[in-house]
Amino acid sequence: MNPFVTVWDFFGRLYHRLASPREFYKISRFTTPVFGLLFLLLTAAGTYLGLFVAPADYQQGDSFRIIYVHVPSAWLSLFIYMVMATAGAIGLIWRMKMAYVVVICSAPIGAAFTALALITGSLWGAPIWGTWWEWDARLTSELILLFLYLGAMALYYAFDDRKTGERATAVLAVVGVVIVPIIHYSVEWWSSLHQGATVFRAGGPAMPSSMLTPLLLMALGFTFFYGYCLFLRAQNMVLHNERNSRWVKDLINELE
Amino acid sequence: MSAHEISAADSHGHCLAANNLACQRGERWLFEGLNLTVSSGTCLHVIGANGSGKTSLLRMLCGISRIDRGDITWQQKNIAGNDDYFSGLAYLGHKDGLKNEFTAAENLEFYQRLNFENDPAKVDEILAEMGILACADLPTFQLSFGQRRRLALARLLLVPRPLWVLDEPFTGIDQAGRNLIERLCVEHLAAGGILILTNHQSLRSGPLKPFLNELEL
Amino acid sequence: MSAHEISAADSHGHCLAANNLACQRGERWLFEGLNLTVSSGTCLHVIGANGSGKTSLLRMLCGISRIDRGDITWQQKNIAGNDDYFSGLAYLGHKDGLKNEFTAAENLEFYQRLNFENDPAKVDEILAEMGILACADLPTFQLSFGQRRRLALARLLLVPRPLWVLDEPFTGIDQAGRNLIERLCVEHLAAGGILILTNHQSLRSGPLKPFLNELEL
Amino acid sequence: MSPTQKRRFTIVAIILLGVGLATFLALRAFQENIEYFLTPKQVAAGEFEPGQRYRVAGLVRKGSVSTLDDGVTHRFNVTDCKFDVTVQYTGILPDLFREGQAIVANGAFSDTQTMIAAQVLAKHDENYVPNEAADAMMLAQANACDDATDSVSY
Amino acid sequence: MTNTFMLYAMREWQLLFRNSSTLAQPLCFFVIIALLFPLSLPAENALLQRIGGGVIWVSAVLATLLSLESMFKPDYHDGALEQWLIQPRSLTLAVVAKVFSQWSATGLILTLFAPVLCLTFRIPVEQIWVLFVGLLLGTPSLTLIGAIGAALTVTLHRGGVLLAIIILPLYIPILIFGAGMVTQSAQGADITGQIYALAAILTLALTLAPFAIVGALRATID
Amino acid sequence: MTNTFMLYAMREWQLLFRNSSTLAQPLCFFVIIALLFPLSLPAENALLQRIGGGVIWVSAVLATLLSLESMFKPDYHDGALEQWLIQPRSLTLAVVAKVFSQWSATGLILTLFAPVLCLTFRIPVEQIWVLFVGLLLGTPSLTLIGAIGAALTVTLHRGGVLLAIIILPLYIPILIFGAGMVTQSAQGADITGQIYALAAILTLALTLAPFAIVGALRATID
Ligand code: HEM
Ligand SMILES: Nc1ncnc2c1ncn2[C@@H]1O[C@H](COP(=O)(O)OP(=O)(O)OP(=O)(O)O)[C@@H](O)[C@H]1O
Ligand SMILES: Nc1ncnc2c1ncn2[C@@H]1O[C@H](COP(=O)(O)OP(=O)(O)OP(=O)(O)O)[C@@H](O)[C@H]1O
Ligand SMILES: [Mg+2]
Ligand SMILES: [Mg+2]
Repeated sequence: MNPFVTVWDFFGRLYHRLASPREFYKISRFTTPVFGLLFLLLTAAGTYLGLFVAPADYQQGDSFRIIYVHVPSAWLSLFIYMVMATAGAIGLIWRMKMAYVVVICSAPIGAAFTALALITGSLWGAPIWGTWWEWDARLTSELILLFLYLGAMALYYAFDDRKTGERATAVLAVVGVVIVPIIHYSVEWWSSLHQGATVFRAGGPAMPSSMLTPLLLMALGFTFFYGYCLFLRAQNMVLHNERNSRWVKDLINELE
Repeated sequence: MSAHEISAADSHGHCLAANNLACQRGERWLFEGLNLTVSSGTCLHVIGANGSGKTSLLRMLCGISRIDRGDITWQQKNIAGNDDYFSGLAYLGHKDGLKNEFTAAENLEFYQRLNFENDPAKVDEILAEMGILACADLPTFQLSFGQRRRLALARLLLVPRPLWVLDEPFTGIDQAGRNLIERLCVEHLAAGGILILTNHQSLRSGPLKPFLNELEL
Repeated sequence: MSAHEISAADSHGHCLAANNLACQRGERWLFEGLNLTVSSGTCLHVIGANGSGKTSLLRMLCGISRIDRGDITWQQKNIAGNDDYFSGLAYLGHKDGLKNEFTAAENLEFYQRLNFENDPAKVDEILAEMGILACADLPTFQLSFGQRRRLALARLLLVPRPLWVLDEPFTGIDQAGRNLIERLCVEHLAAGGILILTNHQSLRSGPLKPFLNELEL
Repeated sequence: MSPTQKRRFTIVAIILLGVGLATFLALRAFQENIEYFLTPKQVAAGEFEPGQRYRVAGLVRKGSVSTLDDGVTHRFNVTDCKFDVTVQYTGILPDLFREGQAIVANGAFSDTQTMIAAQVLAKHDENYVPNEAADAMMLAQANACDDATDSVSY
Repeated sequence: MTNTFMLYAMREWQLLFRNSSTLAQPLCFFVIIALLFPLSLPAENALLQRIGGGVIWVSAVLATLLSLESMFKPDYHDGALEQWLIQPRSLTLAVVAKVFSQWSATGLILTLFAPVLCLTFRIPVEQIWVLFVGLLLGTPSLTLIGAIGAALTVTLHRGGVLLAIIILPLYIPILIFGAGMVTQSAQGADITGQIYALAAILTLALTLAPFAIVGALRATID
Repeated sequence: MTNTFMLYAMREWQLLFRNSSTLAQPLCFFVIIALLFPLSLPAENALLQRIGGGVIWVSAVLATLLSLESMFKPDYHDGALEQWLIQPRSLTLAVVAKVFSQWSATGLILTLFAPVLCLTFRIPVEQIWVLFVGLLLGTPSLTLIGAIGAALTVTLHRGGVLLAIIILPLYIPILIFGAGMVTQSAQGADITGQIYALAAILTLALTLAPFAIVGALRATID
């Protein structure tokens, strides 16, 4: 059998399963605990390696260890927005209900990670740079991202009609995505106070693997945490949205 | 007057159909599984109590409201993004789409130009036919309620359109005006047009009777 | 319901009169030398084509519009600045005086408090009587056109007022609603109230017939 | 092409053209230095106005750091390896401040050469190095200007 | 196509001239800023001169933001917008025409009068040019981006604060480049970078915003 | 009597909270001024500090002026105002309540938040007090006087510019005393004179403006 067709077929079926709230709910019943578990394992390993095994930095000493929170949360703040924008576009183009759920449920998680990146960054900047805030390109654009997340949430809740709110929020998510490349490339485009890329740079990471491994573990762990929160919130939302449908009523009857 | 031209252009007839249509407002489903077909020369009178969803249905049929479930077709083609459909549609709702700042004539002229025409003489003719020529140069906010409604209805005469969707067209219109509009509707239908309207009084005793279909929501 | 109390308070009857009234809009005189007297238990139906000045007359009678010539009296006293008159008057025009931002109940509650009362239970009762209790907590802009008009009319039931001035009260109201309002009007008139209204259909065949006076503009 | 196809084609063409042009312009923009720093070279040439506020970026010149008698006022030279600017700053310096470190000083010029800084910020680069290799790195950093032949921008 | 654009643009202009409250706002801003700022600050030329550019940019952002509320709302409430939705004419072009007219009544007026204002602030001629070019490139982007927010909140009865929350973050880059340009040119620095940046934002906004606005309108109007 | 006042005032407040676009304006002003002014001026504390008072006063005038347009217009257009005219309740009290609520949503908010703003402008504490007292005395007069203009232009479809033209000249004295106070106190001069002047204007406005507003409404509504 043509492998391309098989893969295509697989994704096609996955798409259809995810597109249906009921199928999504079934899948997420399984994935949510798995994601939660993976999150716990990976972050535990990452924390241990990062705090106790990784060597101190030659300049910053132990205070560099805040990197293990700052960088994963900063990465996720960008990643989640990309997920939101993609889901928003899918929802608007293919009118897929679940895509909107992803948009709405991701926003507060993304906002939390953005806030975390800002806070840890400030805490880190105070001793290292000598200031906790500058109107520097990276910092300003990350702050704008936080406002965008908050704006998306506010917009959704402003509508009485859920479906209208979903679509409006999706439009905003798609429009706001221009900020992501700006944040990412800001350190190259401006002579920023914030450092350039350490990990994903031409010529390999500027960091020994003893420091890098915990960072990647933490990043992966945080990503699973996002997945965990997303599925949890999405489950709730699906149940709420579909509370008048047969399958949800059956589900409730089963519980009782 | 203008209605005659439709039949010349489309002797084969038109057909608007809705399949399994549903409308949700808040948590309530106003209607579900609604099927309807309206074809050339028929008038569909949507009947229902206040708040039963007549306006919502009409707005769905015009492609203004989101369709919660089901689909609507015009000549077997879905109406979403269907230019053919929208060039054949005229809609008048509770909101009249008139600008208070413009005079009556200016308002009509804008809609005329929107319809790819530019003929001030015809605008005056239409205003005269609707009995509001005297108000042509008054700013719209100075018109009486009925005059305003007449102005909104005057849009129907700008260019011939096979499908008229009218939400309570007789609101605020006096008896003479009502007769006039009924006559226009009859001409429109006789020429092969389609008319979908709501009205709180029965139309069975009026001139629209021969064309009438009723849909109770 | 509420109308009965009026007669108890004022068994001697009321009288609204206009002498030699004239109204000018732009350069045109809509009417001149108009005389009218309406007294307890009578309904004045103002008739006229669109733009003939019905609304203008009603607004003058309510003391909203400037009086160009002539004068209007209530119990032989001029209405200008006459608190006695204004505590007896309820007016509903084309503009409904409802705030989109408020819920239906809140809108009614405000007008209730304006009338020196504060009784949420009564508000619910009135909403139920008008058939819009289900919409009590919807923001007014979500109401259907007819529900909105019903809400505006609900104001009449808040406190008993001897004089009702209604400009096309049946606009957008379904048949059941119309029957209801006609019944309320009859009760109001039977209890000695005065009703001045406009409507484009004749009222001669309805329940208001026994009280009817017509004034053609 | 049908009218619908034609319209889609036009839209796609417009979007591609617009986004392309925007990218081009953006890249051009970032070739220019958007955030304005006064270079030590410009200071040496006297291209500034006394009283105006400027930002100067560069390395801390090896051996130029001194602390005045009050204990909190520091003087040091900021260099692009060729030209120097003297900076005077009263306050606590950031942890990373050391010889050869890239810094940004923010302030106005009192006389022709000395900047009275209101703020001194340290720039951390993208390198993370374990403590074991620290001495070599520090040495390399402190001597960053040793084999530079021309102005270096930071 | 040009026809559709011109048709809507002419209508908007006519409306603007009839309904001067929209037209009044930037003018108000200017009179107030030109008259009242010098009145209410310590009388000192150097001070006025230094803040002039920033003040004008902030007032441009304010004027744009406040004019957005009335961009689609009146047309939505009187039903004109739903008539546009069901025309066989391109809604995108209609929207572009609307944005263009809106800009011409806020951003353009601001830009054209800015030099006059600069005189009351005693800003030197070279910087007047910088400001002028900056505003000319920046204000259309402000209106374009703002219109997306206006379209998203058109059906909301409590849209005011929300509109500002959604839109302000997107305005910050424009303001930073625009106002930064004036400050830098006062310091004798090169400003081509900012001009390119503003131009890039403008081209991006011009190509993408109209589609976003139409999408937003279709998503929210019901 | 208090009842009538409270009734209308409560209604206005409820509306303001529902319809945040009115409430948003002063907030917008503040966010923009607090965030964007420092972003768009040369980054210098001394500069910000010197212009802070003037900026806040000008923004108070702007916020008041722009909020006037929506003071009576919505009530006029939906027919609420004509209902008020035919109530046996005092229209004067209704108007006073309206002005009061309007002020509380613009002038008062501005006054209360001004100290916060002063902090971002790094204005010293003594001057914050001066500014606060000045705004507290000045902003009610701004709204009272402005409401007369709003009532005169309520029926006009092109009222915007007219309103500004009518009202601005009357605002200038208030602004001169109010902003002058801040400048003078920064120089260490005495400011009791200005306080008396602002208080005199306020008492005059409080006693006469309500009647003027009612007269204007009765004269224009038809
Ligand atoms: C409030 C202050 C800060 C903010 C808002 C901030 C924001 C960010 C963001 C958004 C990223 C992700 C960039 C991307 O993936 O494209 C990032 C990455 C990073 N930040 Fe920060 N940051 C701050 C302070 C700091 C400080 C003080 C340091 C250390 C000196 C630091 C070190 C890093 C590192 C090492 C990375 C990873 C770079 C890479 O992608 O390899 N950040 N920061
Ligand atoms: N400012 C004005 N200038 C000139 N004409 C005006 C002005 N205001 C109103 N009119 C005209 O006054 C007339 C009376 O309007 P009015 O609203 O009283 O009529 P009506 O009898 O209530 O009509 P309808 O049945 O349509 O409600 C209308 O013809 C209107 O055009
Ligand atoms: N966002 C919303 N949330 C809840 N209910 C809503 C919403 N929008 C509209 N409705 C309700 O939907 C119903 C349908 O309104 P619609 O305007 O279609 O009625 P209608 O049949 O045209 O009535 P009318 O005869 O009064 O014009 C109304 O009961 C209204 O209250
Ligand atoms: Mg309806
Ligand atoms: Mg009338």
